[in-house]
Amino acid sequence: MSEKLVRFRGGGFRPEAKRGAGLVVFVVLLLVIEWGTRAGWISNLTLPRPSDVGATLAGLAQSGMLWTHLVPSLTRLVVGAALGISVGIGVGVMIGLFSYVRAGLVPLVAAMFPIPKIALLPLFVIWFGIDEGSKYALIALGTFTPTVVSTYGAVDNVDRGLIRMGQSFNLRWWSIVRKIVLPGALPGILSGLRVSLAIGIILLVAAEMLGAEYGIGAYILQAGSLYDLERLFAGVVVLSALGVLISWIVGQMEKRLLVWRG
Amino acid sequence: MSEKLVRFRGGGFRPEAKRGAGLVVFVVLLLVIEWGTRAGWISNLTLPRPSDVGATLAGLAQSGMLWTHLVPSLTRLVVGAALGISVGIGVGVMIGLFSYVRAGLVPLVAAMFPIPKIALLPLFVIWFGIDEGSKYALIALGTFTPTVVSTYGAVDNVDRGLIRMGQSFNLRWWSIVRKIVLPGALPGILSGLRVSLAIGIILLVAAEMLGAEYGIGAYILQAGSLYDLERLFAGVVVLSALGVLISWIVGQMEKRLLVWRG
Amino acid sequence: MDLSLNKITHRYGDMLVLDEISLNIPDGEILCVIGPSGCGKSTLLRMIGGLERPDQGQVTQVGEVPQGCLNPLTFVFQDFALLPWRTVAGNISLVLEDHGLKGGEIDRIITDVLVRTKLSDFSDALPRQLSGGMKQRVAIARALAVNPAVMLLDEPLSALDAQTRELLMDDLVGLWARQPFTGVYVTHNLAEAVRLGHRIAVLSRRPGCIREVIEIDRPLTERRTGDPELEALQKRLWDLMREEALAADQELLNV
Amino acid sequence: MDLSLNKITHRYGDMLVLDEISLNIPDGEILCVIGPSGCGKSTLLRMIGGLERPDQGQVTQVGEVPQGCLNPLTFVFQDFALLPWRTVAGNISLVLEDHGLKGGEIDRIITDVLVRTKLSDFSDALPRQLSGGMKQRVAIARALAVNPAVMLLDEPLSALDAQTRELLMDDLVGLWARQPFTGVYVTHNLAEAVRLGHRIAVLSRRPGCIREVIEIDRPLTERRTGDPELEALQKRLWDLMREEALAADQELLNV
Amino acid sequence: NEKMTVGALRFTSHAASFVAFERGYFAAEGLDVEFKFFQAAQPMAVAIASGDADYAVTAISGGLVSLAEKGATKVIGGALSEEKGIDGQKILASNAAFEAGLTSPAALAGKNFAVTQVGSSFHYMGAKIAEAEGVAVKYKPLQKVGAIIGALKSGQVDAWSIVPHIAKGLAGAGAVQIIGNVADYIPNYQVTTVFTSAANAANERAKTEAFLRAFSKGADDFNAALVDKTAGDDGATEMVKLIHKYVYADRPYEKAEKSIRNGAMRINKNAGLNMESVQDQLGWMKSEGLIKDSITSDVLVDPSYAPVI
Ligand SMILES: Nc1ncnc2c1ncn2[C@@H]1O[C@H](COP(=O)(O)OP(=O)(O)OP(=O)(O)O)[C@@H](O)[C@H]1O
Ligand SMILES: Nc1ncnc2c1ncn2[C@@H]1O[C@H](COP(=O)(O)OP(=O)(O)OP(=O)(O)O)[C@@H](O)[C@H]1O
Ligand SMILES: [Mg+2]
Ligand SMILES: [Mg+2]
Repeated sequence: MSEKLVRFRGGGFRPEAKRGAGLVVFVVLLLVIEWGTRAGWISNLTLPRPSDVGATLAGLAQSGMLWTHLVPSLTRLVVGAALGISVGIGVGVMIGLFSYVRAGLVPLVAAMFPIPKIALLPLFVIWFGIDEGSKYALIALGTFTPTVVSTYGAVDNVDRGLIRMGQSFNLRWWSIVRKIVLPGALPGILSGLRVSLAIGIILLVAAEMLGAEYGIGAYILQAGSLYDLERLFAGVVVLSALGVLISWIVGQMEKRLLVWRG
Repeated sequence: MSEKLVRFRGGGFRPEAKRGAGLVVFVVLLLVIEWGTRAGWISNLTLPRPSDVGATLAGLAQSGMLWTHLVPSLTRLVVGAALGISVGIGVGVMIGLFSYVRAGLVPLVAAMFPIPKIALLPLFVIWFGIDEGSKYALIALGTFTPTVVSTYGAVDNVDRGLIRMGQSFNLRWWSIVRKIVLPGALPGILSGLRVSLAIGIILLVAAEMLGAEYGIGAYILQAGSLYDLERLFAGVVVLSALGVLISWIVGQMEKRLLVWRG
Repeated sequence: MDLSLNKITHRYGDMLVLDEISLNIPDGEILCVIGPSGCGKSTLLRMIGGLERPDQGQVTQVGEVPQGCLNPLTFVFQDFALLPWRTVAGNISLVLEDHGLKGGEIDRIITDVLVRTKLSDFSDALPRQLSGGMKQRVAIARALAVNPAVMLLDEPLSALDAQTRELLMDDLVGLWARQPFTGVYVTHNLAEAVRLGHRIAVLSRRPGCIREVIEIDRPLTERRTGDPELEALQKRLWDLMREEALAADQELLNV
Repeated sequence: MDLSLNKITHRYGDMLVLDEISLNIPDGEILCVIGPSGCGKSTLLRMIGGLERPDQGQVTQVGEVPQGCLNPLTFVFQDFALLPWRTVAGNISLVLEDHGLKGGEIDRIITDVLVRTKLSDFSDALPRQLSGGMKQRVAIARALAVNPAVMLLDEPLSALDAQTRELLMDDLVGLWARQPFTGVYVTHNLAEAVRLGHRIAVLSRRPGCIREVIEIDRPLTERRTGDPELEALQKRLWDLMREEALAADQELLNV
Repeated sequence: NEKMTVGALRFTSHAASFVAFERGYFAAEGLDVEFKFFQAAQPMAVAIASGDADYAVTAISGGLVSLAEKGATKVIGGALSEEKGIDGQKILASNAAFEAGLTSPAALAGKNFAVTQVGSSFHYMGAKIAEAEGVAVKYKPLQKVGAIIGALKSGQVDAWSIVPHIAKGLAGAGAVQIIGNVADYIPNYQVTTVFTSAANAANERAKTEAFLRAFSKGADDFNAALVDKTAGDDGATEMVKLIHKYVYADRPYEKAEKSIRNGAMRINKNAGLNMESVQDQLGWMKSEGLIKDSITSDVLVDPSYAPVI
């Protein structure tokens, strides 16, 4: 009688990001560009030599100019984002809880979403002054809208079953909000934070278009207008690193605050 | 014996956006601003008179300048976004399917996310010329990254149970991708589209910073540099309307393509 | 405290869901409610507990709420409804915090109900670490903590696997035997109904109305699986409902 | 075609899940596999069907695959695994499309299995319009469409409510009676096991190994709820498993 | 002492303020001046309107006029002027365009002319040159001077006009070609003006006059040292050193010196304002639809402070 092993046909469709592989790709990419720019088949107008970018970065760090640029940018990001995010969470929660707030504000926020914040820069200067005020405001506005949207989405996604449970035990309205709605919305709020902060970083450049002498954004803009590709890329690398760092910090917060998700 | 009706304690926590209420808020807001600017307690340096903005818009439409500005912008948006989104979906699906692609590209995309696209504008001008090329490229890049992220997220979220089912019926690999993975990822891809297109609109202004005579973004920038608030707001209203329109179109696509969700 | 339902009628939009339901729920007894899918059992239970308002008719509490009762009408839900971010003890403490009890009093109650539901060892576990059966035990402990006059159970066992269901049925019987509680127990499962119900109300298909209320005389603690009398009753119930269950199953939803 | 399992052993990481399981599944019979939660029943079934590779041991098909069989080892899943974007007919057609059948042939098969599962009226319905019981009927129709040599059913009824479960058990018995199929039926539910199994394999707690294989002589079609012999068997099985079920239930997950 | 903020670009053309500050003319008037530096002219106008700066010197742009129309700013005097015989702003062509035949402004037809923004002084110059030559050119707004230089170097745009120190620096490095002088097309062009907020102009007469006096003294010193060269070599060198503190500060003195000397254009005596040129610029903006037709020079200028030339 014929005997045959059962053929394996499962597995696959579960790609996993191998640790370190990303690094290898980065390094290879850099090496290729380095080679290309040295050998000449990548013109130095097209891309800067990675080693030169590295040298520029090192020079920036050594001369202390990195801090001179980084500190104002970070301050703007922190103040602006803190403002935008805290107000955004507040408004988002209100939209998630109250019909009238939702009815009034959701269309407003939806209409604000596709407004390019750079366009409003001149207006912001008049409103908040050319100094830090307008920069904070720009970053605050830029982080506000996505925070609102993600927050009220998160509140909407809180399991209504848990809320009904709270009501069935006669919990007070405020207890339900504090003990059920807010913790339940936290994961969604945190993952919205990631996006909001990334947008905050992107807006640094826009914020520093007007009247900023120092700041990573100003540094990049200056390099860009001078077509100084080494400095341009050095600045971009700093922002990119900042983005990765912030994403990591949010990841850590998630780990701490959301242990219960396992 | 005491008798007492059972007290109602349910309900609530389900705010619903009342149709039309948003409109009311808009109208009230506009009326208040109109009043303020007329009465003078809002300086004309702070906000334009809504009726003037309306008149500017009407003038734009009548003189045909609206089209002169809208057509190049729409072309840039359509070409750039089509490019960025189609490549983004392709790359996103690949990342969702193949370990090596994922390992290599995910960190790259993550590093690209917080790079402000305006910063790269000078570079793009060198690479793609000062004309339409650089504008397409900017919008393409700007829509590419969020599309990739949302697409591979959507592919990751396809119910693995359905894939195992396909394997258990000996479906071919390509059948599984085509008939299970792609339709399953479609809702996530479409909702990513919303965000990508909103970003595309926002980037119009950045794209039209360099060397664009016509375009809504150029119009807004010009208005900003002339400190002509009526025109600035008229332009912003056009972009905002464009955003709402695109969001509606995506909504219609969802309705059509995702009937099965009910 | 007894509960009395008087001609409860309800519609969702145009759809009549409950049609003039009158019922009496005497103190200390468990009333099981069975009926085909979508006949409005859960809706009815939510109305009894005040989570929904009937279009017509009312639910009345007859008699005094017993002393020390923090929440007269207390639900146990099918999906447990535990807060995933609170430990077992935290989930129980949640429902005690709003009653102005002293900290020591709260701890005492928690310890007591954990002992009664044999959960003492799990007081610091998070819901995600627990099997379904354990989660429902926690939900029952939480319900007991407020010392309810009436427990309202909506298919409390149907999210569990068959074996765990058996185990929990024994636990429920045990809890009732130690300290009889009034209960309304909604279920699809006829075996559960004949095992736990002093009376069984059979609802018809939508619009749900009462077809029959059956009394079972045998005390809860003396009922066993395989008991021929209960088996016969279960078979009778099944024969009563089979056609309707089939029809309910074959209905197209949201067409 | 028979299946033969030879010393199947498997670990996930450090955790031994299956320990030297040997079993024989003869043609035309249904083997029920029962055991406490987490003992590796689903893992074992996936290995039989080739969806997972055991660390040691092998699964062998003995004998020829019958004529006209498109997919010898065919699963029916607990969660139905229907594509929500395809109609009932589309879901069945899915598994026929890769076999180079002609269009007419595909339609013929679909019509046939829909008739056999009494689903003809629902051929254009989308899964979201169907109740759970109907969905599982569609999944069974889909499995029948490929004319399997062995059906592998992983708790096919446990996502359904008790009444629907009864109805579907009858349907399964009816299908088997019309055209006997070989089956491996994993379940938690002892009532299902004694109703549908020609033989019942009882697994121990993790690491799963075979504690006992019980044969039931009474033909499927003659088994009834309330049959004292089956009730006794069910009770015996429960006594055998009760302790382990309790222990499995109380285990803390991912600690 | 009265505190005030003066907006400035790090250009030689802003030297009058730097001189007045360094040589203590502001202090002598009882003014405690603090500089605020900008990257472009346009934000300065907005900063005056928002009260972030009190006085500034910049070209007449559409933005400035618009703000004046909203009652936020006023021009109170003139600064940089084109003057026949003194090296003024240059017309540039990119190397690529030059090789392709753009050797004089007459060949500008159909070329890309770089401007920072629509309505800027660059746009005005380009329009005037094109008008005089009877050709049509395309304007490419590139937002910033730096961006224009890059685009010109890489041949993305064909032509531009700019103050002499930048033009000569670029041409000297072989990056661009000089193909003409702006002064030949727009004689007596009032390039930059002194302006302040409308509130300052109306209510702070004493302070504003004090500022203008100090500013004019600085301008006189500057003209004497670098334009008319009546202060001798030492005076010129000293002036260059003073300016180098603010302009090209990141370059070594030797390199900066040439640029600073090259950039010397006359700053009007006593902040005199060439009304004719101002009228012409306003007229052009109206014809381009950049500003409202109703705007007259009274809206823009407060003529009570400085002599009208
Ligand atoms: N909030 C609601 N809005 C509209 N229809 C509802 C709502 N809740 C329930 N229904 C509908 O009312 C009917 C009765 O629902 P209910 O959940 O009470 O039935 P049930 O007997 O508990 O069903 P099951 O046995 O499936 O739990 C169903 O047809 C359901 O679709
Ligand atoms: N892919 C996997 N990776 C790691 N551990 C797994 C995996 N799949 C299952 N397990 C673990 O292996 C054990 C057996 O799982 P399996 O699903 O086979 O049990 P089961 O008997 O089907 O349980 P249940 O009765 O709950 O369905 C469980 O402890 C489970 O947590
Ligand atoms: Mg229900
Ligand atoms: Mg299983």
